[in-house]
Amino acid sequence: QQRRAAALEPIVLYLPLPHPYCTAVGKGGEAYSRDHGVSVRVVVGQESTQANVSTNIESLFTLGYGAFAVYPVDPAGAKGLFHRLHAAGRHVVAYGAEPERGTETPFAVATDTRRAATAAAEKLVRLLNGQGRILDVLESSTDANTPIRRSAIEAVVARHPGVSIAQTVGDVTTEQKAREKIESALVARGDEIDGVICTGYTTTVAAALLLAEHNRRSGAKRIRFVGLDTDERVLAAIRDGWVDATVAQNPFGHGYLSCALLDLLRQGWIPRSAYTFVDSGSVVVTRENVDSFQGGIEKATAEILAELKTKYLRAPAGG
Amino acid sequence: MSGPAQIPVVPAPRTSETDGPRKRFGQRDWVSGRTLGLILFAGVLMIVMSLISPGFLSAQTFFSQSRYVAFYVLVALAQAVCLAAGDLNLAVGAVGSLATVALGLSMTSLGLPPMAAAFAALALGPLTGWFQGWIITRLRIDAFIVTLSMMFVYLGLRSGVSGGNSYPMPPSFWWLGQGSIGGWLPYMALLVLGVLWIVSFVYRRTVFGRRLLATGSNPEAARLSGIDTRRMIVAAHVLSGTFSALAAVLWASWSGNAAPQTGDDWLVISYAVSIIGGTGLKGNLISPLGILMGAIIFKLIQHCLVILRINDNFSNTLLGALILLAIVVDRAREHLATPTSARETRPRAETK
Amino acid sequence: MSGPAQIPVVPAPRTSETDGPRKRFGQRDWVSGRTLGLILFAGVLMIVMSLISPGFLSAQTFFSQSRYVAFYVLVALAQAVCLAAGDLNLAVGAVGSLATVALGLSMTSLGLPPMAAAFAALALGPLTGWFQGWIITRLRIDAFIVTLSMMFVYLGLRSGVSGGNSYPMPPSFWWLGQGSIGGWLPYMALLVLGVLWIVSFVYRRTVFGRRLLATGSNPEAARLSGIDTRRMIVAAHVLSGTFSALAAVLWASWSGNAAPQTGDDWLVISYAVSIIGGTGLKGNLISPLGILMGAIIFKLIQHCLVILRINDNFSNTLLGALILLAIVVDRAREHLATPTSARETRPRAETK
Amino acid sequence: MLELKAISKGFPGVRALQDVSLTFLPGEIHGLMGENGAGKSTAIKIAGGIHVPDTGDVVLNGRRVVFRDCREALAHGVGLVSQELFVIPDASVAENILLERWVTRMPGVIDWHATRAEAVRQMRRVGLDVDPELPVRNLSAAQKQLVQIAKALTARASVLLLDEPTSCLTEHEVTKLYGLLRELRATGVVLVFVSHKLEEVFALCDRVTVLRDGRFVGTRETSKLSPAELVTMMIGRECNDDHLGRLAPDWSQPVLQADHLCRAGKVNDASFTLHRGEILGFYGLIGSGRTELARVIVGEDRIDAGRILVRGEAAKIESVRDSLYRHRIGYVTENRKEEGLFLHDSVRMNLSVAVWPRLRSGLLRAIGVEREEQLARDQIASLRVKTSSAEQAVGTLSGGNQQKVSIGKWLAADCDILIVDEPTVGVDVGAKQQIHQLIWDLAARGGKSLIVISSDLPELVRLANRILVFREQRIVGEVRDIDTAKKTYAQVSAEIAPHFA
Ligand SMILES: Nc1ncnc2c1ncn2[C@@H]1O[C@H](COP(=O)(O)OP(=O)(O)OP(=O)(O)O)[C@@H](O)[C@H]1O
Ligand SMILES: Nc1ncnc2c1ncn2[C@@H]1O[C@H](COP(=O)(O)OP(=O)(O)OP(=O)(O)O)[C@@H](O)[C@H]1O
Ligand SMILES: [Mg+2]
Ligand SMILES: [Mg+2]
Repeated sequence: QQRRAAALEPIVLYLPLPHPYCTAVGKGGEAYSRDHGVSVRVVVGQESTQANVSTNIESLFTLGYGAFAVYPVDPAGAKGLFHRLHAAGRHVVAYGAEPERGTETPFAVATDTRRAATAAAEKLVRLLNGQGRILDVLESSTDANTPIRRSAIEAVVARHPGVSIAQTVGDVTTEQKAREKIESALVARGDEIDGVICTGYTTTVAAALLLAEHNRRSGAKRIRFVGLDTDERVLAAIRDGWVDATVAQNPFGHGYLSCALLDLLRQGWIPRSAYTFVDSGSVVVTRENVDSFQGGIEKATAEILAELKTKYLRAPAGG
Repeated sequence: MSGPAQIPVVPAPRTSETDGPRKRFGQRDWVSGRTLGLILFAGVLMIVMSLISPGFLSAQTFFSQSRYVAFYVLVALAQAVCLAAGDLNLAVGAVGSLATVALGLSMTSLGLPPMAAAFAALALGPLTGWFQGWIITRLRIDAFIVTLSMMFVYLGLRSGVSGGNSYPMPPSFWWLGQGSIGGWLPYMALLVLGVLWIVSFVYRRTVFGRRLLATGSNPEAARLSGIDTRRMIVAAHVLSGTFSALAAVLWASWSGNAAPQTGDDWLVISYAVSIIGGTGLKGNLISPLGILMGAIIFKLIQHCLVILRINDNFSNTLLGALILLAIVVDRAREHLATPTSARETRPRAETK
Repeated sequence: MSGPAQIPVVPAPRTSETDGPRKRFGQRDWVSGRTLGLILFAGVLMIVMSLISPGFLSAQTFFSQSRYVAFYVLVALAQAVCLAAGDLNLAVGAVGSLATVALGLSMTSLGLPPMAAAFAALALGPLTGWFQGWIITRLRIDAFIVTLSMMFVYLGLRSGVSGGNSYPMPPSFWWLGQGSIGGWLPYMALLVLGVLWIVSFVYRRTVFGRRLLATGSNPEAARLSGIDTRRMIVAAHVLSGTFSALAAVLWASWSGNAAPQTGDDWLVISYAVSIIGGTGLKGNLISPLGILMGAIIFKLIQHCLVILRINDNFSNTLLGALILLAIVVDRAREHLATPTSARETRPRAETK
Repeated sequence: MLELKAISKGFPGVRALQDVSLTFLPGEIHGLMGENGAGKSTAIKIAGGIHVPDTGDVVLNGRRVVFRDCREALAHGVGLVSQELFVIPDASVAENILLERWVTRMPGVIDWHATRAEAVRQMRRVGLDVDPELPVRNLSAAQKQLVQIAKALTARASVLLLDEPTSCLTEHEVTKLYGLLRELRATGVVLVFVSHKLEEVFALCDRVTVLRDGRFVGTRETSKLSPAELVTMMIGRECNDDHLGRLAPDWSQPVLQADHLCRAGKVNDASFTLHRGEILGFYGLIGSGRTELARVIVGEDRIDAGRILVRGEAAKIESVRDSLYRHRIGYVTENRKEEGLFLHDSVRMNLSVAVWPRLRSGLLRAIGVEREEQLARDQIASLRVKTSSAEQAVGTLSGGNQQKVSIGKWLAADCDILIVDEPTVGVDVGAKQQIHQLIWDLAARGGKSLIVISSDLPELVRLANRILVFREQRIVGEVRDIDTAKKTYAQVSAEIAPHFA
């Protein structure tokens, strides 16, 4: 019994697969455990499918872990898993994406998908001065966030009569596939396309590299671009001015905040409401703030952290 | 020459050679030498793990893990029935995801009651199987190409129809995947054990099952023995589709929603499990108990990976290594059990 | 009984059969009937597309698309060489991603000059191939299991080593993948054409190539003729690994960075392309020109899916349907070209 | 000089060879005889490096050699023509013959024209006349066998081991082969010749060694040996070549009628009638279309024109399934390895496959295990199949015993009409007698009707009431009321000869 108790860390931070985004989240978790002396076990899965997430969490669950921060790969698919954890009196917090309504978790620490997509679209429209045609590059066709992003972008375009969507490509999960589809689209109707918007990590990387190659070509019409996430290669391209902007999420915060919440929960703090969405914030990164935006995000994280006990949780009955 | 003189006295080693055919068309020996090796391997793994983590040997663990095993068994069967008929099916996962979408759609959009929707989804499996089988046998196109293309077709359909959204399952439907007897024996596990028993009966004792195996063993000879091999191929794919759909329905009820991405990782599972379980890739060989053991081992390995605190990024490496190990151990056992003289003959068999 | 009567008059159907050997073991006709069908199919596609989108027939298009074709050819070859030796390799993609990581690592971490790093990465391919081949032939374990497990092993390594991060390639290394002659003929395309020519020479004219094919056709007979079939299997996997690694290096230089998830979708590509290209799954048959056509068709299909603005979610459905169509058209052509009498004998032959 | 010294070799359940010592001298043709399963092939395979003996040595020209595989054997100049047909089905005839002996221009690069020319030369030697570019897959068994022989000859081996090379050849090719072997003998090559045909051994061999149940029985000069003695050595008792007796077919009952059957390129306007209790022989040269006609009748190949009548009424037979379950017509294929047997599966399964439906019982309609095993045991006993148990994989049986199993399958199915294609290829004298007896009994006692396809005229003369003569996919003649009592073999062959003039 002792051995077991000793063996288990109080908090598990589960990352779906080895991936820059997940690595950043993991850093957040480690940072929290450093700052507050609460050991956090960071577990990395094999692939980003709900099945794989469930398998591994189940295993951890049977080992007796008490608090989980989980990325709901399939926002709706997490339901069964979370129900199971919750029913067994374990604490669970979702990060990275908002699970479907009715999922049994008090908190979801994530970027507001719709808001981020809207911000990105707005930015692109501004880059195009309200005039032009857009190539909308969506990611996985089995991710529940994809339809949200799509509708957000279409909503923005609808608000600007000068802007229209030349084409939507999607159903891509690998960088290669993304590159191929975008390249085909550009080759087929490059002259028609004035801007590209990507709302996924891999698509953003592919598009950034491709457009850098394209815009670098002398005499080529400059194609505007707004992406998502802050991969080094994308930032580099922005720094060099080959592509325009990307929307930075707060992966570090996702890890740090969800661990913080779990820590409080296991200390007996009570959620103020059955479910709260914690917007970890997102910043539009351009050439101007490419080297300074990180500070902004960390500030946001700090602010949220400060108001955890006042805004989201109530002190335990006893303490 | 008198009768008895004909049949030489038979020393021990024979068993090792003869359980070749026994495994295929045998009926008595539930546990062939091959499967024994797997059982041993699984046993060792279990012991090791119960030593590492005290909580391992608990009803808790059994409940959660047995459902995965049951699930893997179904997925593996979907592949194994095709392999046993000398064919293969790359669309096991795709069919699963299609069935999942169908389930969700018929429940939410069409508003069918859970059970009706479940049967609708189940019906989709055999249908796809029949279609594949039909193309393979009538147009005489290699199963590999057909199932590969159909995989794409199904994947496209599921994405197109669902648009990426997954469908929540009403709690009234959860019992199937989440319910259990006495909190430790999941209905799922029971159901799958039943399925396994039926499968083993069909392949061992019924004309239909035997014909499936004969077709896998030598289609030419089968046809010239009056077996309608085409129909057998179609049948194999129908069965395969059914198992995929069943797995999909169970998973949906279990995870509480029908996610279109269901099935994306089934293909690998289906092969890994059925091969660890000793299903021959060359056809004519299927061992339900083997598949069960294969599923258990596969699950144990994964569970193991979580328990052991190695750098998770390398976990796949260990998974691969352990699968290979399982096979090597198995072969080694066979190898040692076989006298030198018989060894030379093995490659002959392989090259057939 | 008199001599001449003894020898049967070779019946007419034979002739249709004879383009069989030309395709496989023949030396003369570089364009077999089979490939003609593919060329026609590709031609039709091209015409259709140039009508749909005026910009299609441009140096622009050629430059961008030919690089993908070249890339597909390499990936397909990695599979085809194994298939032709009667084997298979499920780790083509995994080897690719491992090579990519190795490339990135040796450039950034070890700080090797680009070309040195490239060769280091290239060396990894044959190494993995040799290792797989060794396990398959020495431990006599089915290639399927071995390559499946090794796939996991490699994937784990690449994630473990890279942690999922990708390595930027210095611009000094871009020329290989991005450079071109006159802005329309990529070096990559040239390189791959060279490779194809060599491959076809090896398989048509050299003892080594013939041994590989003989091994694929009937390993037993090959061994009895004094061919070291084990070494041939190993050789096939070494070649396969080399092609994977080469594809990986080119892709890295082309996309300007070495991303670990490179290769995740190669397996399907490798099979789809080499099969469309008419590489037999049962071994003993490889057609470089066919593979080239297969790659072109595969690329054309995808390109036209993007051009015709069909709902992207359904694109896979169309991809699958078109692949199947390509094969059906091909078979149909063969079928029509063959007199009825020969048809019956085909299934006889197939089941060998 | 090649010596096998005190060789023992065991397979799971079988002692294939026990302490066998053989000496093969250069410049002689050495016959190796014995019943099916006696160990001939095993002995040959050990000498050829395919099997490694459990104990004992192989001594070549006085030096002890150990062949780990047949490549090493080849390297030592030991060539082998195996009993099974081992060819590269997709390779051209030319390439099959010169596999591993390609004519190369520069090292490693093949000169195809030279290779082709060389192949054609070899083909002439063995009298194989087909397009050298043809894939071997499309050749008939006999043609494949000739390819194997030609290939062995190109090796210019100092030891040449031939395992039943003549089993599927007809007289013409056989005589041609004799010539070749005699040439080689003159050049001092060690020649070992396995055969089940006594006349061949006496015509060709200088000395003959007999094996029985894996043991050495003796070596004799053929000149000082009578066929009867040889047979006695082989089966341990003398085998009286008794007449099977007289069949009494019911000529008023036609059970199977072919009415102007046509199949493009395979069968040309074939018409015949098979009566109840009759044995009808199909004789012809290789590739004369007998098998194809049989395949058309049982529905394996489609009919282009003409019709088939079974028991008087027109029958629509579209597959072997129809012919077996609807019309009770069985077909024993000539090609047991590829079309007859499930090589990896048990003898039991192979014997029962055609009768599974009849073995069902109980409300689950399950196959009765006991009944199945009983059936297997009965067939094994009545056919005297030499197997360690009903569960042994058929692929590991000796050639002749495999043949017995493939016939047994159809005996078990007891059909009214049975078509038997080359029933005694590679079957030993004793077994041949048994099989003849079985076939004859089916007709005489069981009142079944049989068609026997064979390239072995004595066999047909022995069995058949009538013989149809085939040539180039047509029925060119018929020999009536054969009765071994009245018509001798000589008379029959005299009647047939003109059809091939
Ligand atoms: N690979 C094998 N595995 C198991 N048993 C074998 C194998 N090969 C041969 N045997 C057994 O060894 C014995 C001798 O076989 P062998 O093939 O030498 O007989 P044979 O004299 O060639 O007979 P035949 O005239 O029918 O060819 C037989 O009982 C056979 O079943
Ligand atoms: N699989 C095949 N593909 C193409 N042609 C074939 C095939 N099998 C046989 N043939 C050819 O068809 C013709 C008839 O062959 P078949 O075997 O029916 O002759 P047969 O009279 O039975 O001679 P055999 O003595 O070999 O049985 C021959 O020319 C043969 O070479
Ligand atoms: Mg033999
Ligand atoms: Mg024949």
